[in-house]
Amino acid sequence: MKKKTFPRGIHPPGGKEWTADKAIEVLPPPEKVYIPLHQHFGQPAQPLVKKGDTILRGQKIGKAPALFSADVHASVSGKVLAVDGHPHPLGKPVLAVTIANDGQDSSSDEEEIPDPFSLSPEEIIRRVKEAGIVGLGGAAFPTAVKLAPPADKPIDTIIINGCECEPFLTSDYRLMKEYPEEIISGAELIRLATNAKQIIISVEDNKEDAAELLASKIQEKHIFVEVLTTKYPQGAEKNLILALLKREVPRGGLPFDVGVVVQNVGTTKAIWEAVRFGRPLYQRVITVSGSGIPEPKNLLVRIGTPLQTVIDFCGGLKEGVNCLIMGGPMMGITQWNLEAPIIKGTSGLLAWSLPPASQVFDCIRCGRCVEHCPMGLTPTQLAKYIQFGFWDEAEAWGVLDCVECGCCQYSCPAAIPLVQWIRLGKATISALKRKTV
Amino acid sequence: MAETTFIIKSSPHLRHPDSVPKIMLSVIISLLPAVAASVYFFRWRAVVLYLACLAGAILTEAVFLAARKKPLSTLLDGSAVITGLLLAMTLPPSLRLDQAVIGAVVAIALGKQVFGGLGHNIFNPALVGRAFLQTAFPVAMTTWIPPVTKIINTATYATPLGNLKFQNAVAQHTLTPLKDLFWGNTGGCLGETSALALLIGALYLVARKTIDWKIPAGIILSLSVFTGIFWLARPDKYASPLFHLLSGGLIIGAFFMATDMVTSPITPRGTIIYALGIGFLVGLIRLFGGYPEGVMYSILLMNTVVPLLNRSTRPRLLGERRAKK
Amino acid sequence: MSLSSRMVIVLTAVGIISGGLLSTVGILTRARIEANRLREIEEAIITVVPGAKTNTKIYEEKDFTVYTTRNDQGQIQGFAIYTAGTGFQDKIVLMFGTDAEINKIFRLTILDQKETPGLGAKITDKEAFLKYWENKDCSHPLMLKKPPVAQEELGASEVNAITGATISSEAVLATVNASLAKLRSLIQAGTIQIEENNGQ
Amino acid sequence: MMDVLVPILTMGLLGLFFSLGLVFAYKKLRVEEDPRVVAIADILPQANCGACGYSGCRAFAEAVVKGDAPTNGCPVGGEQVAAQVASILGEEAQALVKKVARLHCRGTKTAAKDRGEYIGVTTCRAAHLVGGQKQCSYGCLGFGDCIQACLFDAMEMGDDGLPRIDENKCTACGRCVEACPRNIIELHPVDQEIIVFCRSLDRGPLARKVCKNACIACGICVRACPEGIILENNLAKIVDYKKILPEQIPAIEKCPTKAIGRIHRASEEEQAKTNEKQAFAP
Amino acid sequence: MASKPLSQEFTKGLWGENPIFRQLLGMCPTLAVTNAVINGIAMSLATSFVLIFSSLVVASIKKLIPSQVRIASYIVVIASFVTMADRFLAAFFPPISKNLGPYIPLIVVNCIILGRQEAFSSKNSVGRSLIDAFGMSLGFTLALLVLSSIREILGAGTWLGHQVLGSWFEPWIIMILPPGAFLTLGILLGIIILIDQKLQRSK
Amino acid sequence: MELLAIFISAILINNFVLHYFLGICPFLGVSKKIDSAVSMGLAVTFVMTITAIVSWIINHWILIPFNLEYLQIVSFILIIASLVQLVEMFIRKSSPPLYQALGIYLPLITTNCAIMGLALLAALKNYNFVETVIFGVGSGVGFTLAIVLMAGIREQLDLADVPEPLKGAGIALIVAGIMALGFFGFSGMIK
Repeated sequence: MKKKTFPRGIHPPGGKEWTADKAIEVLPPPEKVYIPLHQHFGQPAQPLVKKGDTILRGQKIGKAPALFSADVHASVSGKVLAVDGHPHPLGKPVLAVTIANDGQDSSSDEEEIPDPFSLSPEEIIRRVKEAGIVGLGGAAFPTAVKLAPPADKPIDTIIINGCECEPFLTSDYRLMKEYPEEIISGAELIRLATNAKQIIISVEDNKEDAAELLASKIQEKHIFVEVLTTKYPQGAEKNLILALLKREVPRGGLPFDVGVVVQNVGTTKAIWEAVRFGRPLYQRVITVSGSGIPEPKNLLVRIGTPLQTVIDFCGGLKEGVNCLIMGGPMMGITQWNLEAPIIKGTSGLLAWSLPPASQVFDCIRCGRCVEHCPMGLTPTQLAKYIQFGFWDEAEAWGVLDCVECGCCQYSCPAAIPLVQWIRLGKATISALKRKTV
Repeated sequence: MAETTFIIKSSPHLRHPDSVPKIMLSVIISLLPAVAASVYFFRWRAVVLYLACLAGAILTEAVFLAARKKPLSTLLDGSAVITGLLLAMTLPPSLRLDQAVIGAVVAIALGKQVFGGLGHNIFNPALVGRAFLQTAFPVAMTTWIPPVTKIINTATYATPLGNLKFQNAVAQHTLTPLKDLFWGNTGGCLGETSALALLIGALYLVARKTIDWKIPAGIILSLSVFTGIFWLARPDKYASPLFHLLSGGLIIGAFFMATDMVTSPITPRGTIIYALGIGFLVGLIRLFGGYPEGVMYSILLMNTVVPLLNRSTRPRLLGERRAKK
Repeated sequence: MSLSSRMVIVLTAVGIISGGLLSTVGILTRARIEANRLREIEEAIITVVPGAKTNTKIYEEKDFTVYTTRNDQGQIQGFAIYTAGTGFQDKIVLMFGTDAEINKIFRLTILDQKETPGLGAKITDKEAFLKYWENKDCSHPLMLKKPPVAQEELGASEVNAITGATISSEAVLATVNASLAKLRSLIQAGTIQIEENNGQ
Repeated sequence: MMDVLVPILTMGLLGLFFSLGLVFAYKKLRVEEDPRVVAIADILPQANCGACGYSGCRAFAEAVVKGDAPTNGCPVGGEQVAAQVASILGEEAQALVKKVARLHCRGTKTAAKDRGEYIGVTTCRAAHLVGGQKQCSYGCLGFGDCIQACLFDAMEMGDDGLPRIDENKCTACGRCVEACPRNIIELHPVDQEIIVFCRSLDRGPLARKVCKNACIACGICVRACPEGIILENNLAKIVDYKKILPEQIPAIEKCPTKAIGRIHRASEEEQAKTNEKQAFAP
Repeated sequence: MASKPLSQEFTKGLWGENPIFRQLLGMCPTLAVTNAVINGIAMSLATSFVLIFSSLVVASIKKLIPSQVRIASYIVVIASFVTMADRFLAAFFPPISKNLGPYIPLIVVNCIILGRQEAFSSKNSVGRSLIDAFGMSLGFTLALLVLSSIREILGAGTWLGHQVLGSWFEPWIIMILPPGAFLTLGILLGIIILIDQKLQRSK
Repeated sequence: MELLAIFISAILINNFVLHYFLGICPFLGVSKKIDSAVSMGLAVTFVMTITAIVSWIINHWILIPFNLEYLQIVSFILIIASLVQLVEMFIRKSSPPLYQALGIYLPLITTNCAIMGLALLAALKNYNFVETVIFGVGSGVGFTLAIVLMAGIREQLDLADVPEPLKGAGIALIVAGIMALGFFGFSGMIK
């Protein structure tokens, strides 16, 4: 039978062979961690500690001020050196808690629950929220919010997203290979929390072995593993739902509008650990790869570890490296300051040397961006509207629907920075809207 | 150690290896078999016409780039070369050189640069040049010579389509044999005659995915259906679809001109309407119009419709619910 | 005076004054314009029927007018037919003359056309087109010769087409053939009668 | 006789007929338009810049007539237009102090470090989206979005990589203020001379590290004029310009990073020339 | 309002406010009849006649006319003069009349004429209106002359019917056809703006 | 068949804008946005149809019987002017957005050569009543076709790097020229 997938999209080179068979290594906690209080979608957390405080690993150091926000926890035990501005991988310096690691790693983990499956949905969600879990796929959306959709939107299906469609990244793959039981149990917890009927674990066909492994561990009848044809951006929620269930999330809507909750495998594992062991989200698995890294690895890293420490552990940067990316090559963000720390949403760290920028031509209207846009947009037209300031037209042509997956720019023969134009348009249009409201 | 500095840019950080110059180069390569065929059939006349058109096109492009203070490196994208080649291929072999140069200058200046250069033009530049020449020098543009492989005693020579239209060739049983059309052993525009050579290049382009196969397919389909209906009804009066497909500028038009990315729609549905429209118009003009050949006009006419097509055939956004009309 | 009545009065007044003025102009020029029009027809008739002295309009419908012409002895020479047909762009208005038996076309002239300049418009050119129409046998429908050949090689009822402007040539041919057929049928039906005394 | 009478009659009747039609239309279908709107729209500069906050000069005219907008609401036209508009509406012109746009950054090419090579759309807004190519997250990016936005040719890019504003040409339309993604252009009364040339909210050491001319919140200026200047979020802020006394200015200008001080107008030479022309001491 | 010196009132029509190149008015006859210089001249003479006399009349009677029937009255005035021109040409120059066809009657809807009445004659004195009308007429004539010269020379190799280019020249027939009219005027507009920009800069 | 020929010819072959150069002012002025081009086209088609009817009646019932052909110009223009003014007032009253979109060009329909040209050409070509109406509708459709196509192109050119001096009318005229070249393809289709 033909494997499922979604329409359009692209086939970028994989790059996964660099790290696919590298088992997850533990990066020793560094001497100092810098834990930004803003690592998630929504408002920054408010500090709960001050300079000089002695704190334990897992202790809550930042409190979410609003619903769409997440708590922040210490990733090492030790003394608070400062609560101050510190470089952040997403741009401006933000308030961060600097902790001097005392090396004790003494924990403040919450109580363990031997049989988490007997918990009420509210209790599961409470424990997830307490653990400060956010989506680990990259968007860093607070997970507890996702698990509690509005009452009038019943959930029937949980999708566990193991697509990892971004090239080079293998952290989710390693998690599936090394912790299949935890992922399945975590998925079951999500199902219980949302009262859904079935769970689909989706894996692309370039990771068949992981899919087989997962399938072999499943006992329950309502959990399936679905192998999908490899294509980017399969892991984008809306496309994944379309591929698996043939349901279209309405424009401007969210997965729960079609009765679905999507969670990344890393998040699923974190949910398991939070509910079962009361362990907050203070570490995660990242892939460190790219031609600029001498020893590519999959690493379990404490949140707040400076990039420099991570890179040094993988053999430092090679000569001539001029491009450092946090995240995958399609949606990741370029880094320039090695003092910036790893945050909850960091899925990978890639380094390579780029050739001199290729000449940008005027659009030749080849239509490849249209052909490949998974959202059905017309990127070249959008970019031009934005370039010339036709905001109304850009909005009418759906610029706000763009998920910035980068398929258009990847396939553009004229090397036009389409995604940047579109992001500019989205930013300007939202600003204009705020102004008029 | 010097401090490492990093590139700051927006995602994505990967790119497909295809680029504008590579695309243009592949089009040029794909035209070479037909160029070779035309040199074989028309000898030195072909060579000088190619040179004249290329020189006219490239020089005009360079002048405009210089005047607009754009990098001359843009010249290297190869689009001017394609325009020059395509224009030459659609000219009668006996055309005067100065006229060919005028065509090339018009093609680049009025067909392309006044709109802002590559990517901004509305109409296919080569066809603008061709249409200009057709209207400026109607006699010269409709005077044909036979290929050197055919020795004929008359001074003038009709193209297969001219023969069909004006001599009522079907009834007279003087229709050019399909074999000659296929090999190119007949009169006509420089690069249009040899269907075989053009198809070789076209196959390369389709295989390389430089052009969208749906455009030629749509044109061929709609022209075949259109001419087929009339042929089935009156085979004594109308030529077969196959004759129409192989004769005149249809192949070069369908594979190399209608597929010009800049002037064809960017939306998939728009592309299909565009292609069907061209095929239909070709049929309409060839069967009922004043001219024996309609490929050039059809493509130009559909070019004018492209902006509207792009607008009205915007793809459905994921999750978008469109009101039923 | 209210605004409305002022509006009415002013516009009416302007109309009346202009009407008066224009009637003067119209009357002053009418005769001359009419004469111009007649002269044009007159000249055309003389062109297509050589030696015609007088003419009589004997039949008229839209785009088809028939005149009989007489020589200076008052004998009927033949017909001058004013007619029009669709050309490449627009109507081609033309006139041709035949003998009384409608066996021979004397000459053809084009009165109005909007064909492509330099191409289809050559139908007004004597050397390129019109000369082939002189003294043609029209007892059978005329035929177009394409590509053109030397005048000596043309058959009795063959005329040359213009190179590159076959459509325009064909349009003229079709118009002439149709007019001939129409004239014959009109005569057969008795709508047109030619008797020596019927004229003046 | 008929030849003359009939046309006169025809034309007269036609005229009568249509004038009656027009009268009917005029009575039944007329749309009232306030003549004042037309008059004001005529006076306005027709730059349609939107500085007034309306969608163009005509919309502004309508708003003024309705009383939604002040008569001096057109910053481009200045006092002259305001007076004319007011006279149409029969009001006295409200006093209007000329304002000009000013840049709150001294992060010149040499003072502010770059993060690295920037590749992408060369506008400030676009660069700002990826954090900007400057290490400072608050300072001028130097791609000149403001210059592009200016309709009055009042801005140009200086050699130091910062835009310069010609205060004589500036009409305070505010388009540059809108255009700047980092919000470092503000409108000030033209006679305000002391401003803070920095908007960095980074703490001192971090700010100093990325830009030599950054405000490091040392507080020297605050000590010089505690009534007028305060520190807020690691940044000096003028809270009340009127409280800054002329004799305090030298002390304020002791700022170690020159992040606060007197505005540079035109170069000294030009200044001298204008002084000559005006023939009185500044 | 009108405070310009009279000389400027006249010259503005030639360049600064040239009805065709600047105001883009009266494009229909401009494009349609410029395929030969003689047609262009005839058209501009006829247009000038109508423009000047209409301006005269409108400026004289402007006070009598209520603004609601303003346009209708102006049109009648203009149409009367156009009729005169049309009849005159038909009576005395039948070939030209035939060449220009419906375009002489169409002077009545030439935006220049109504535009000048609306914008100028209805607000200014008789003398000033006349000067303005003369200036505009001259500007119109100039534009038509330039355009028709280019088109006739390139399209037929002749100027006013005289052979100016040698027999080597093969006429570009397109120039005397509609596309040639559009293209020539389009390019000419571009060139004029370019020249104007150069002039402005050198000032 | 004759009627079809008149209709097609008016739209494609002897297109008012591209062949007769009639209606160039609105063609250049109102072709910046597709929406307003469509409404302009419809307005013109509507006025043309009415003009065709009314002018035929005036011409054949008044002018010709009384031998007053020389009053054609004056009477036609008066009809058109009043007609347009009525339409304008009507639109202004009934649909202010439409009025806004067409702006000053509605009064310009009065001086739109296309309308007057229609009345004159129909009289010149000696069409009968039905033919005149068909001619009017066809010409209106032809005008609409041309202006909408042009608007589509100009909307696209808004996003193109057209040289500064050619922006606006210059490039529009060049596009019109090339469109006219393209429309030559239909020549000779009506035999």
